[in-house]
Amino acid sequence: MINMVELLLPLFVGAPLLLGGLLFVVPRLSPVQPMIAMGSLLAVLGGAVTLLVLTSDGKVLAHQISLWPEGIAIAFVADAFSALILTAAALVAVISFQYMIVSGESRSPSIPALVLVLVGGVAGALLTADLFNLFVFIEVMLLPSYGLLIFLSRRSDMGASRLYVVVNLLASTLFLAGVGLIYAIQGTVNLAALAGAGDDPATAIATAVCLSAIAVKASVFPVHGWLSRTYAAASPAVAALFSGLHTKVAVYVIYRISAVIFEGDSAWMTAILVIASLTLVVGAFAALGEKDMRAILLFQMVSGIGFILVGVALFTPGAVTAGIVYMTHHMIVMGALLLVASAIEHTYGSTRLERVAGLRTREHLVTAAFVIGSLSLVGLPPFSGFVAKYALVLASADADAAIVAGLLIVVSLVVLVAMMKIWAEMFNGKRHPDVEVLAAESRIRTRNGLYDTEQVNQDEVALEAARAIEHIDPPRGIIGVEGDPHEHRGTRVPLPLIYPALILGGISVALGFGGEFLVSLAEQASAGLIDTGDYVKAVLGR
Amino acid sequence: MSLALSIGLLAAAGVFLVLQRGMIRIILGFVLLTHAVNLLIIAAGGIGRRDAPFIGTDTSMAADPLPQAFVLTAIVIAFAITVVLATLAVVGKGDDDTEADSSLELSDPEDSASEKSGDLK
Amino acid sequence: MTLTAILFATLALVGITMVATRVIGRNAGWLAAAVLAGLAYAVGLRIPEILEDSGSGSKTVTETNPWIPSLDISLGLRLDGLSALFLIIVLGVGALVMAYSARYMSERNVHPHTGYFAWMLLFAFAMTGLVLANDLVLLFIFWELTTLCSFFLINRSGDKASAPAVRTLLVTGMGGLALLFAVVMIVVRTGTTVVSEALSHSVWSEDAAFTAGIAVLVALAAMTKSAQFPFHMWLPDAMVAPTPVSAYLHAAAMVKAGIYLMMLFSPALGGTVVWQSILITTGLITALLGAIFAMRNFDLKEIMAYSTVSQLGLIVALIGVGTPTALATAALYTLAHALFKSSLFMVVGIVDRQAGTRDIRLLHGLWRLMPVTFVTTLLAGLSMAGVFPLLGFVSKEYLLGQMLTAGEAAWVGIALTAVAVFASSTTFAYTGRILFGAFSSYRGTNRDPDPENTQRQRKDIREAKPLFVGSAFLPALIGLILGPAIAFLHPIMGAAGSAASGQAYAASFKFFGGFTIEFALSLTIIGLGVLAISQRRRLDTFFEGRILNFTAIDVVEGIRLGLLSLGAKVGNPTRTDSPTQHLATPWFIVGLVAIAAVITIPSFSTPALGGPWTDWLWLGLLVATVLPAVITKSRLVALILVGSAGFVVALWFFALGAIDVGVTQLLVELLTVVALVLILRRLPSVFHPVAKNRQVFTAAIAIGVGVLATAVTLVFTGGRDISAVGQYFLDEAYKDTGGTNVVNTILVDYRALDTFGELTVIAVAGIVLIGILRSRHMLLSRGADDSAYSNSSLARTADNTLPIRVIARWAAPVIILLSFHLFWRGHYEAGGGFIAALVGATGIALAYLGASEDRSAPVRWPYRGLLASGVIVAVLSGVWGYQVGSFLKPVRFDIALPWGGEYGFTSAMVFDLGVYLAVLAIIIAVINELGGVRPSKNQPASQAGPVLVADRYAHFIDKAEAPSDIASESEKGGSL
Amino acid sequence: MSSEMILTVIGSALLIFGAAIILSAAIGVLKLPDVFTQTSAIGTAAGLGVSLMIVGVVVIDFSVLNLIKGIIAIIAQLITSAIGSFVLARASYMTGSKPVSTTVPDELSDQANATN
Amino acid sequence: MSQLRAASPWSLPVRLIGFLGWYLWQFVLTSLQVVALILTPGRQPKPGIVRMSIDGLSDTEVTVLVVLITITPDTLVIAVDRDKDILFVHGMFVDGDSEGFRKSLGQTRDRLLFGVRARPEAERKRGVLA
Amino acid sequence: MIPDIVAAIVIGLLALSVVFAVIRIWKGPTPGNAAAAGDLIFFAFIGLVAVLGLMLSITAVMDVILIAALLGFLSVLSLARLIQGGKR
Ligand code: NA
Ligand code: NA
Repeated sequence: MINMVELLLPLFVGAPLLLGGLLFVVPRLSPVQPMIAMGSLLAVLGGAVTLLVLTSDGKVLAHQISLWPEGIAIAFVADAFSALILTAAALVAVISFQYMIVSGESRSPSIPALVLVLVGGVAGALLTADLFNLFVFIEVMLLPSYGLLIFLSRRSDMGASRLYVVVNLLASTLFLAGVGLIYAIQGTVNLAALAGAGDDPATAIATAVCLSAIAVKASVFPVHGWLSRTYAAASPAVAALFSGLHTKVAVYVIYRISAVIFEGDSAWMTAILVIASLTLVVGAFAALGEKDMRAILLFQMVSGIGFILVGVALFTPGAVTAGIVYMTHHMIVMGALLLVASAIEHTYGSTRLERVAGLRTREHLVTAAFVIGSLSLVGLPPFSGFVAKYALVLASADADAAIVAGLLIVVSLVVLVAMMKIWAEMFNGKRHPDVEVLAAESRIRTRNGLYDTEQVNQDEVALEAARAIEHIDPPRGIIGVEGDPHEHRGTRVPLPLIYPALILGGISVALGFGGEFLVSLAEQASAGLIDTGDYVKAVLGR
Repeated sequence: MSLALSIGLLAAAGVFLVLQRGMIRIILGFVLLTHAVNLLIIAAGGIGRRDAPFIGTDTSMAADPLPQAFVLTAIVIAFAITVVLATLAVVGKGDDDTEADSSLELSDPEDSASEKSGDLK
Repeated sequence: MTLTAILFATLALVGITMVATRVIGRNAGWLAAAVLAGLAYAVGLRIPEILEDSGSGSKTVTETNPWIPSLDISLGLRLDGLSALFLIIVLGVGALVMAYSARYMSERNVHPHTGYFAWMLLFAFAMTGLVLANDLVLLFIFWELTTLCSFFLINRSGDKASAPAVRTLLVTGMGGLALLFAVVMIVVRTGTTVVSEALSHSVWSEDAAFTAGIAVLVALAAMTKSAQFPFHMWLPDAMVAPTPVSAYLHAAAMVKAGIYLMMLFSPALGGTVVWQSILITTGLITALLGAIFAMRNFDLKEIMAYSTVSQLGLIVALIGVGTPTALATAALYTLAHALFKSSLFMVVGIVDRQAGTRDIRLLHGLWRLMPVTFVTTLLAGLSMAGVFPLLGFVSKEYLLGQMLTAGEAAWVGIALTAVAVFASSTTFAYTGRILFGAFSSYRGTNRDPDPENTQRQRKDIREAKPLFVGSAFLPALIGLILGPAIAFLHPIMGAAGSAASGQAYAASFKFFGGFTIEFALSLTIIGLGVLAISQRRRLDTFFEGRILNFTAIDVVEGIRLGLLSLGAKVGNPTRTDSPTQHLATPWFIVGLVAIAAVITIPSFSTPALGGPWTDWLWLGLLVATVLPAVITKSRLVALILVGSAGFVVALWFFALGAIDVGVTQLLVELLTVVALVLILRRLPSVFHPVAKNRQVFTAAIAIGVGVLATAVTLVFTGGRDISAVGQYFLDEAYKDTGGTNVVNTILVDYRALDTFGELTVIAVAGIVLIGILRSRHMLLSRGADDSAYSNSSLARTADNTLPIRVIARWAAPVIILLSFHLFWRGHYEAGGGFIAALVGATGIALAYLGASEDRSAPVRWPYRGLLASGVIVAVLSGVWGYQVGSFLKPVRFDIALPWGGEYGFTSAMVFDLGVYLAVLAIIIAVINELGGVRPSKNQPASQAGPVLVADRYAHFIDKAEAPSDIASESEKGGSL
Repeated sequence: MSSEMILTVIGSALLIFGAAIILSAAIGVLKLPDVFTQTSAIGTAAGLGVSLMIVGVVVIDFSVLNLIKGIIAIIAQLITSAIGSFVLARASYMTGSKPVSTTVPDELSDQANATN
Repeated sequence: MSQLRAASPWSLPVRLIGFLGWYLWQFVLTSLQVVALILTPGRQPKPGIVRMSIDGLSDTEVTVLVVLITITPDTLVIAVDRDKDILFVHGMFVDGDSEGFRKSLGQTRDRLLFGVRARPEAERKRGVLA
Repeated sequence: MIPDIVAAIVIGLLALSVVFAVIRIWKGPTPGNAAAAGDLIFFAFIGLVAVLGLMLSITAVMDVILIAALLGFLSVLSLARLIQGGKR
């Protein structure tokens, strides 16, 4: 069984890519397309869960691709860490794609195929034990991302799209240079063969170049600024997808490289700690200044990266465990929140704070999903965020970094303020009188694929809005909110659009109550990072 | 030494162009920067051995083939991305200028600074 | 009932009541009240278990259920005197409020959608959990749950509740995080999460600094919750919530959570200077402030709110005093307050409902119309004012006594007592304001001139129904009974005092302690109070808008807005889509790494400076091409020079023995130039200007990077012999693969996965390119001015492209043959799928450039399908590898050739075919798409259906170039 | 002198001669007044210069395969460079790169003037 | 266009080789002329642009002619007009003598046609490669 | 394979050619001048490949030259189109 699974590891890349390619053979508007894509994503998820089960006892699965000798071949490795992150990534991909099916985004040309290639690239990046191969798979992830970002963006201005490509290109180039330097010194780019090589100062510097490059991709302070600019231009569902995949793969790489090459060398880890702390502070504060729900969430993403990195920077078993728990939690919760934003934007045409109001009394499921996501993000019980944050704060304090622990807590309050800003302006308050007009315009734009700067025929909008108001939604209760003539009429977020976010929210709740499940998995993952012996043995056979 | 200087020159020129205005300069900058990195990778294999790595000839002075394989892959990937960048340079509202006013600033500083307490009401 | 059962019963009650509401509407409140009362009774039944037989001290009942053992978090519960007392308050007052709600709330306001009962009962659950928790983390969890419940209870009360709710959450949330920090530090230091173990740990006495730190944190947490100065503002702010919510929050739940926390931690923190000084100081300041604010207000509910602030201040000060008696008194005071304040709040609600207003300037003469309500108010009010013989009297007596004896120095006790007396007098006075304001004919000053804005007509005001007013009357009545029957409370108060003080203590409150100093002070208080009431008109005028004329709301709001604008400032530096800044910052990190290198690398190896003289030539050529390329303002010049630099780099590769790399570099450079030329014609001929100082700045960064790159190359490369891996390939490649071109064997055999990724990148880049151009408006070609020659022979496009077409026709077979040749032998000599495809693609480029017009130019191949098929073929060849054991492992066999002999076939060639297809396809895509021409497939537009990214821009694209392409543009492309 | 040496000497001479012609073309590019005369100068490099160097390589590194490749390469070089020159010259003329004033006659200009 | 001399198809290889030899000589000669022009200090070309007839040439022949004229460094085709059946050719050494230059171009054309046509004297149809 | 002095002379001549061509590219004045000079650089590049191949005994030198000779004009053709603003 184990051998069989090891042998099939490359198919985590191969299968999505093959099916992604085959999607070009299927007519685009055929319902088979999303079914194939969803099927493959579920298969990846199933495979990832299988890996998780097999590795949850600390076993490391490895396969020398094409059976070349150890150290010569590119090896694919699955340990508890990669399996856990792969599972979470696949989960976010499945849910985000489900949203895209419902919202109709999956019907745009090439989108299902690009999602599959993206997931294939993610799997490759998570499984490979070869630094150059990692570079290649990061590119395999990025190229479809460019497509997903641009195709589904409703911005006519290309600035953000250009920025996204350019920043990633710079980071990739720098990463490649770092890989070259490592090869220059060590004569290998096999990660396992590099275990402990960080003792050599030159190798450490070369590795630091790689990490600097990855830091850009992870949107770590001070190279965090691109993320909120570029993801804001993406369709919100794409932003949700990216948030679970891109920055998290980068963080995964930072964890892996720090653990294997540096083996937690204190000087370098201190540097990471400083950067992580700055990231979590700057991200949280910058979110306060934004006036758009998505922008606020995107800076929360940045802040979250800081939280995650604190785990590896402290490099105690508890801290690494906590970091991994936080990472998993963050993937799920950011996905949930961004999908909430997606549903709102899809329905009401905007996530700008001043343009949407009164969701609380009208959109109960949206409110529930947002509340769960927000509270989890802030780190309040009984959600996954609490388990994650508590573990992280505890580990920080335990690692004699009480200042960091305090910082984590203070920043949580800042995060709370930011989420309350969204709450107060979008969920509380009275609906705007012209909400139906805005929503109608949004629907027309979506239907016709219009860009933001394009005008919409106002007569058409008025007609659409009138239709929405006349469509009487039978009251589900007897409660009404004072002075809202349209309480039970007009636009509402369609239920299928909010279910994906609710599912992720539900998982956050489950991981809050069932925290032991996630924590024990993360402990196993952490053990594999703290002591890389098994990893090295699996890859190099010695 | 001259290889190192070449790498330095290409890197400097690349970085300079990347930091200027307009997509074309950025693209050309990345082209140069990629050259620098590719030469660096070749250099990483050691530049003392310069025979082409073909079996059948004497390989005692053959260059390390692995960096060459890396660079081949990297060149092609860079080309693919250059194509995408080139495309991005000619779509959109203006030309390839990267510093045109974005009409959709998510949050403008003046706005935020003058935020009044009324916004909670 | 086990503690766990009690806890989960309160949780279950949430669901049960939700369901019941659907059936019986607001009457579900009765059900909830009954259950809560029953649970309170069940708790009461277990009280004997916690009482020491001796009558002093307290035993603890514990229960433990595992939860997250990895983090040492358990569902540990405990019941001791303190928690039992609070639990009964929580459940008992909860029952009263639920019963009250069944009449106070309208049907529509308790509908399940509003979440009223759900949040109220969840609140009860949270408080139950909080007082039962024997696990520090669990304690924190329930603590935060109370915060959340209060937030949602306030927030659900309409639009005006939003800001207060948010402020409440921020203030109490901050306290919660302080508690979290405290919990974490305690867990780290004591190594346990069990409350009882942690609080009895020796660290408290051994590490004074630690204890002081925790004292600050816990005090902070408790003060925010219990609305202590300077965190008191949220409580009056939260008055927007419905009255039952206020009643519960003030009497039993939210604010009592803070009191409970302080008492819980007293065994560990009590007696320390920090703890005492914080609690006593803030407690008394709060008591004073609250009392004064209560004097200033005219809204009954707000008076009640400030009253709570004030009363809690006194309790906090008592806890600060910290003697067993003081703690027991605090417990007694808490009970008394719960009774009278719940009663008073409910009365306010009744008055509001029956008379139509809560403003004492509008209310008048209700005592006749609503006698029962008046009596209830009188009983509860006098208890609050500390008047004999009510329970409030006893607690006030003991409070004064404890204040008198507090502190080492006598003046401390006197000072504290003075403050307490003043606060109590004021309490007496505002009790008078309530009673006289609402029930007598007194109407206060500064009335609303609007005659419409007043209480209802006297004929419309009637006494509330018994079931309604009964809920309010009951606690007032209990306050009356428990005063004389104080001895009944001794066991539980003793147990509470023991638990809170950590030492055995037997309570012995006297109903009347004789003519002591305390009694004298009580008389003083009453005297002052009566005086104040008699001067109420003057006092009203005096307080109105003069004393402490600030609202703390502004402070919180100010802090919140300050944070928001700070946030804007933090975000501003990166708030731009311009890449320059985002691309400059990474180099500073690289610079830091370089500095680290200088520091950490002990000695740098001597750089290898050698190399043939020709190396210097390549450098010279690079300088000659690159420098002008950087400086020029012309796009075309820059492109040509960068292309030339690319050729020099190819020479470098040749010189370094990288033949395939050099060839690839050459071809890629050519194609890059072709691709960029296709876009340059849509752009201005010169670059956008850049400010001088920015040029200098970016040049400095660039030079820095250049120096670093040079240094890094010198220091890091050339320090070792050929790598083991590299040597392996040289030694084994032929044996392993049969190939002689080692680089190519790496690409298609050893590291085929890299190549696989590379071809995927190519294919997706093609898809992305096509997708962008199909969905976006491409800039128009600028077109050169050639109007002067419109009738000249020069303008005869078809004629002038004739030679290219003829050449292309001749060259095509040569190019195809060369392409196949390079493909076929790539495994052995220079070549391979990539180079072969590039050569093949030039044929296509030739066909494009030679076409007489754009419409006839395109190579009508389905390049999207070709791109995809490249990937498909590569994966399939990879899967084929499983036949011989692994993904991408080449399968080899000999094919007998018809003319004899055998051809050694390897599936690596199939893989290479995938590369070939993808590369060929992307070049066709580049030429066709960027060249502004597309293959036309007359697919009816109606098949396309609704799409997000429509090809609606077709008619904008290249009007000048392809006027007749409109029809073809509407095809949605995509499928093979 | 061995035949190999003789071939090397001949080949070397060809290489140097070819390179010299390319340099002469480069000088011409600097010296000549307009794009048409410059293109003509480059024609010497593209034709004679490169061809001589290719022949030089074939002579020094002789094999039948190299000879065939060399011939194909020269033919390809001549044809493609000629096509390139022609296309470039036409494009330049059309977009206002006037030939130098000493260009007498300029019948293209006459034609354009006549028809407009 | 002047009528070409008649020749037997069987003599084609001889004629072709003869033409190639002549052309190679012209190619080297004009190359050296241009080099000499460049390398003589102070000397400047005396260029000119003239039209020449390509009446009666097939598309392939036109292409070959364009390529051959352009390969010799002193001459350069700038425009092709199949309507009027003319080429515009730039010459480095026209020196104001447009008729002389046109004549030499005509010679090249005729030599080419004589070298490649099976029956040089026969009229040829226009090509179809438009 | 060839004497160093020969290689030095050839490379020197070709390198100087590149420098002159760059000067012309820089000076223009028209895009056509720059494109033509760019073409010359490519021919010098072919020459450099040839001599480098002989110096380093690169077996595949003729292949490189062949590919370069066959494909090099693509850039000029497209530059010509650029000069015409994309027209044919
Ligand atoms: Na050529
Ligand atoms: Na010529």
